[in-house]
Amino acid sequence: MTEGAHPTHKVYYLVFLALVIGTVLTFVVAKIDLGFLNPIIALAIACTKATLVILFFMHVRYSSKLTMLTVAAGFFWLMILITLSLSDYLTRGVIKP
Amino acid sequence: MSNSQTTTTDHPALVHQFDDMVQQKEASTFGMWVFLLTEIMMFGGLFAAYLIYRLKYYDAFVAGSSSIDVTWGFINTLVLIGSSLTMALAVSAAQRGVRRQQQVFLVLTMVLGTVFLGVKAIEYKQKYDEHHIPGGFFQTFAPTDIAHDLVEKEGKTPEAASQIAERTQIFFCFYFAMTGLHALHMIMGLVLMTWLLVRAGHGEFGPQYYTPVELGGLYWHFVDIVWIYLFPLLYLINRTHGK
Amino acid sequence: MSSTTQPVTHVMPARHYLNDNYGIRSWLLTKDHKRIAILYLFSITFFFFIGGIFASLIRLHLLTPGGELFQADTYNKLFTMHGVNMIFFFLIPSVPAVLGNFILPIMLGAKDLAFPKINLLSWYIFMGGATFALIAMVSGGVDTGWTFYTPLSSGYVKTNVITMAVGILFAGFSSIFTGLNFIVTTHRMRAPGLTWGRLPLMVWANYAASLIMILGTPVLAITLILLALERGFHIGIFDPKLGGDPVLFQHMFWFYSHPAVYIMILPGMGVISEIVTCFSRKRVFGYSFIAFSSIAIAVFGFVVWAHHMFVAGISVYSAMVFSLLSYAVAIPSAVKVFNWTATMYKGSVSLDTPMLYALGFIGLFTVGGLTGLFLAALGLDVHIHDTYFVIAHFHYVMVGGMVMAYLGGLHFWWPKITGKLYPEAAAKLAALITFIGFNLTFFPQFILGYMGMPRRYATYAPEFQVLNVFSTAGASILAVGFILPAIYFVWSLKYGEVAGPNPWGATGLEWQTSSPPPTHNFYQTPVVTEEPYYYGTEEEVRVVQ
Amino acid sequence: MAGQVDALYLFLVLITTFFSLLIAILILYFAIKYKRTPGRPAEQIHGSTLLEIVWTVIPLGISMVIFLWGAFLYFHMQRPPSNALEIYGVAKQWMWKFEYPAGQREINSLHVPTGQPVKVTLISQDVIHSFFVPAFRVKQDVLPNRYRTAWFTATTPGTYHLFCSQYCGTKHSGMIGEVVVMKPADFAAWMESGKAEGSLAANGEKLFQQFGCTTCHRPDSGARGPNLEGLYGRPVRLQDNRVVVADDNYIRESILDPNAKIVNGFQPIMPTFRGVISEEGLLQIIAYLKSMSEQSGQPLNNRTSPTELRDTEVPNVQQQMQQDNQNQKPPGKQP
Repeated sequence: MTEGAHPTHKVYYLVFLALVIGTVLTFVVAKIDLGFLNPIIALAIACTKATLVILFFMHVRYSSKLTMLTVAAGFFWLMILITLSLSDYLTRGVIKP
Repeated sequence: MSNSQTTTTDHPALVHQFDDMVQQKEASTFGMWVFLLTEIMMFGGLFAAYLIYRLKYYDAFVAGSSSIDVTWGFINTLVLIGSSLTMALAVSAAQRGVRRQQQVFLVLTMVLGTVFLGVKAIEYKQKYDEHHIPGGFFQTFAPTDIAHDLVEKEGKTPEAASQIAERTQIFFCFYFAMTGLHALHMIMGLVLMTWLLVRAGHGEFGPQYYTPVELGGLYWHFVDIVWIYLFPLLYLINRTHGK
Repeated sequence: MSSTTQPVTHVMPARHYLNDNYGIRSWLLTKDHKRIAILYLFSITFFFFIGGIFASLIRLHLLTPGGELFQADTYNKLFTMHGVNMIFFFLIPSVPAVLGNFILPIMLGAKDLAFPKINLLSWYIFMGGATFALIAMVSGGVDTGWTFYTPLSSGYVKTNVITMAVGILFAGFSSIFTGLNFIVTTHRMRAPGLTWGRLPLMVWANYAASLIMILGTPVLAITLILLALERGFHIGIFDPKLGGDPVLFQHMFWFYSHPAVYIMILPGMGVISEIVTCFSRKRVFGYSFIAFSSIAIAVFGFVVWAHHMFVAGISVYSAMVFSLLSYAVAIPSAVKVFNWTATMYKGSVSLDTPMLYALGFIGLFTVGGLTGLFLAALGLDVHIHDTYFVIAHFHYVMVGGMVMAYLGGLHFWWPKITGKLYPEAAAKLAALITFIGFNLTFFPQFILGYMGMPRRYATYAPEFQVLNVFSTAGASILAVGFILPAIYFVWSLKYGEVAGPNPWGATGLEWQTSSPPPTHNFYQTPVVTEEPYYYGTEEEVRVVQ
Repeated sequence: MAGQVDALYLFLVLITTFFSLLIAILILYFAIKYKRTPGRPAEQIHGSTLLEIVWTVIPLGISMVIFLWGAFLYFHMQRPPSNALEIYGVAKQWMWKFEYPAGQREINSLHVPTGQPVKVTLISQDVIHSFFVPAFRVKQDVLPNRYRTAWFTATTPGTYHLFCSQYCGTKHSGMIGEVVVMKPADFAAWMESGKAEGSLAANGEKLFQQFGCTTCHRPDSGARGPNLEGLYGRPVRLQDNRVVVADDNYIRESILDPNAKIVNGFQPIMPTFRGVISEEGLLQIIAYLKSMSEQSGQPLNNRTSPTELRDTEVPNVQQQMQQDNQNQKPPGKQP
């Protein structure tokens, strides 16, 4: 299939608005002490923003499965790198030598 | 699809190895995505290392992060989001073949990108003045102000403050490595934009052929996404107290 | 050779990619994947022999326990440069950038790779990296070991680590671009009728290797950049004195460098699949299992890296996870070996030179792969880690496996690349010499390793000498085996018999075009209607008579 | 240990031999049996799912056996027995220094008795090294920022190789030494003859005084730092309610990076001693803290032999306790 379909300008402006709101929200939430939730919320907002950009600005919403697979592969491999590295760091010293 | 109304085998931009414009566009777009995949992994290596040290030296990361002026980062985030919007509109204009709009939106994107880099330069200058550049090459890393703030504003003991401040060196390593690599991508993006602007001026892009603008857009949005993550990771680790 | 016994005299085609135009510009500015492959061939052959000279000097030095030939630091530079040379400038580009570059678009029925300019650019980037590496080598060398472990590399040695790191960084980007090109070409430029299930296994293998190139290499790039920053500016990221963790470097380094061994071996496996089917005159046994095992190796290859770090101070749990996952990558390799063997069953086997290399590959790769199980077994790895056992293991996989496959592939496609046949008797002799020399060189090293001889030792305990002498003797035989092909390949360019389009009677699109192929590979786009390796009845009539 | 590792090795050698020969023989057999002959075409076979399953499952089964076996050994190797004789090793470019609790020091040689587990606690002063004694099948990378331990039990008297197996720079191949294994009686005699000017703990105590540690780390209730008596090897509750065990690495970190783990109920007021105390000094202080734990009736180390070790330690510890008492001063300002 062709990766030609693009969203309308209205969608672009809406996405832009959502991104601005997300940025402000991140900023505001960071000032409120929510304990361990702070970084989680910040990252959740960042992920949402990134998803919006990927889906609409980068047209993945209108693209082939192959493109979606490529994007998914990127995040999958990133997770491999992070989780398996952390599997060492987080379990160090758990078994006492 | 929009570009299948006319025959696509005799367009001047068709290169020999492809059968038609559709195949050419699909291959180029997919190629760009594969390239962005490598970019994810390149930044990913930094993100993984960042995460490991952040868990290890959380206090220092908070202190280092809090010493950065968040206003600049906030402004820059908005600037970059704005540039993403203008880029998306430029792609749309190219797709419709409206030359004037292409040029306007590309120039707007470049202006916003330059503003971003300008703000970045101001921030780097601040870091230089504050002796927050890690390593001993430009100047000696001396986070005395961070230690001072920790004592004054956070009520830390002088000993704890100096030890935390000393460790902010690792945080600033990541600050400069990540924002530096990102800024490098921005500069490459601006070069790309200039090239697109010239070609747009020649009226090369239209409904049947706008792949370069589309690819430039993909690249630019990717750089934007990296910043969307960098902003909370570097500027907002824990802002619940302090300045 | 069955086909050459036929009373058919071939003539070279009037126009092909080699005589399409002449002059240095037509080569240095070419966008033809075949010519770029030739450029790569010259470059990596140069590096292979440079690396080979280093290897010979290493073996000569180790003839005596006292190591009288070189000073310790010279020896350290030799093994470092041997490693860097062979891995980054020979093994990684070998099959993909030379054979893959040449044959992959033709196998797909495409006129060229998807991005010919990027293909050419990748060669220039490679040469840029090679220049940096050569500068580092001639201006004093590098003595960190090819693994560049911190903090030794970042703060202690006084050699040109940064220059070498930049060289490797460049070589890395060159392989990223090659991988990108292969992936896009495979997805988007297949000939009509060439479905995924009809792709030659060489394509599958190169596709899998390309996945690793694009996903792993960027992490190496960022690691080397951080290493260079650490060394240049002392930023503290890997420096324990400033709170950094030197083991993190190992994690990041092996995240690429372990999958990188699959970049090296997977394309070789693809070559073997082509050769074994062709010289058995048989469709491959278990096509989909071989194809998917390539992808499985590429994916699992990414989750096993810390098996290089079992004694490096990683956590016990993490070591167990990585050990378990390491076995996951062993299974697809085993599946491949069994399938190749089964392919020969009830075949019509002809032991031409490429087949000799392929059989050598299967045998040596089996030994190399199985000894990998030793190293993945936690308790055992503690003893043999960083000993000559490791050296023997990876040379069995890399030289016994990959170099054999590369040479096999080079012999197999030499008629296609040049249009000429090499002298069969000399080639068989070279294959035999290589096999014998290889085993004599590296088998003793397994024993040395278990006896406890550590790697990277300029001098060693006297009781290790006998086996080292064997190894050095073997190396001299091996050198002959590698020099011979260089001689008769050059000879064949002028005096070799004209090969004709399909000297082996093989299937596959590359054998349907002339040898050498025309610049755009095919005069008309081929249409594929059969599964790969269709050595069916008509074929037998035509070839076997 | 060596025997168990060898058993796994042998098992793997058998597996390797079996499969290598299987493949080699099949290849040769097929090459000869199905040699290309005119008139006999190849028989086209697609494959066999059953066979594929067989040669996936069998290697998987075998490799799981190897994994479990290897993991079992590794787990065992990572846990030194509690009655081990403790020796400290400092690696640097390009030599090994070993120190015994009683104060004996050696360079590039390590004397150990037969029949008793020996635990070597290792640290590097510069780059990563690796402690490798092939005869005992033991290897451990020596890191510059964390203690790592290796342990083994020697059985036969003799002299064995000690290698550095992690490439560490120019004279890597010169960073070798010997492990001298002696009968327990000979070892005891050797220990007696090689006694240095003071035990590790005694030297550690001197440092403890010299750096003024006693100013804060005192047993009385008003102390600004946690009482270190009986601390070693015990769980410690931290400010954030985590509980960690006060082992070698904890103590090392608390000296070099005191702010990293604050003990519950105390203020982070300790300055860092990074770059002030040498690696050997740190080991001595750790030995001193350990001796205080043993003294205070919480033996973590049920050491049985050789008894000489205890004899040399006990007077020092008593002496140090007396000094401790003398040094009692009014508590400092409470933060």
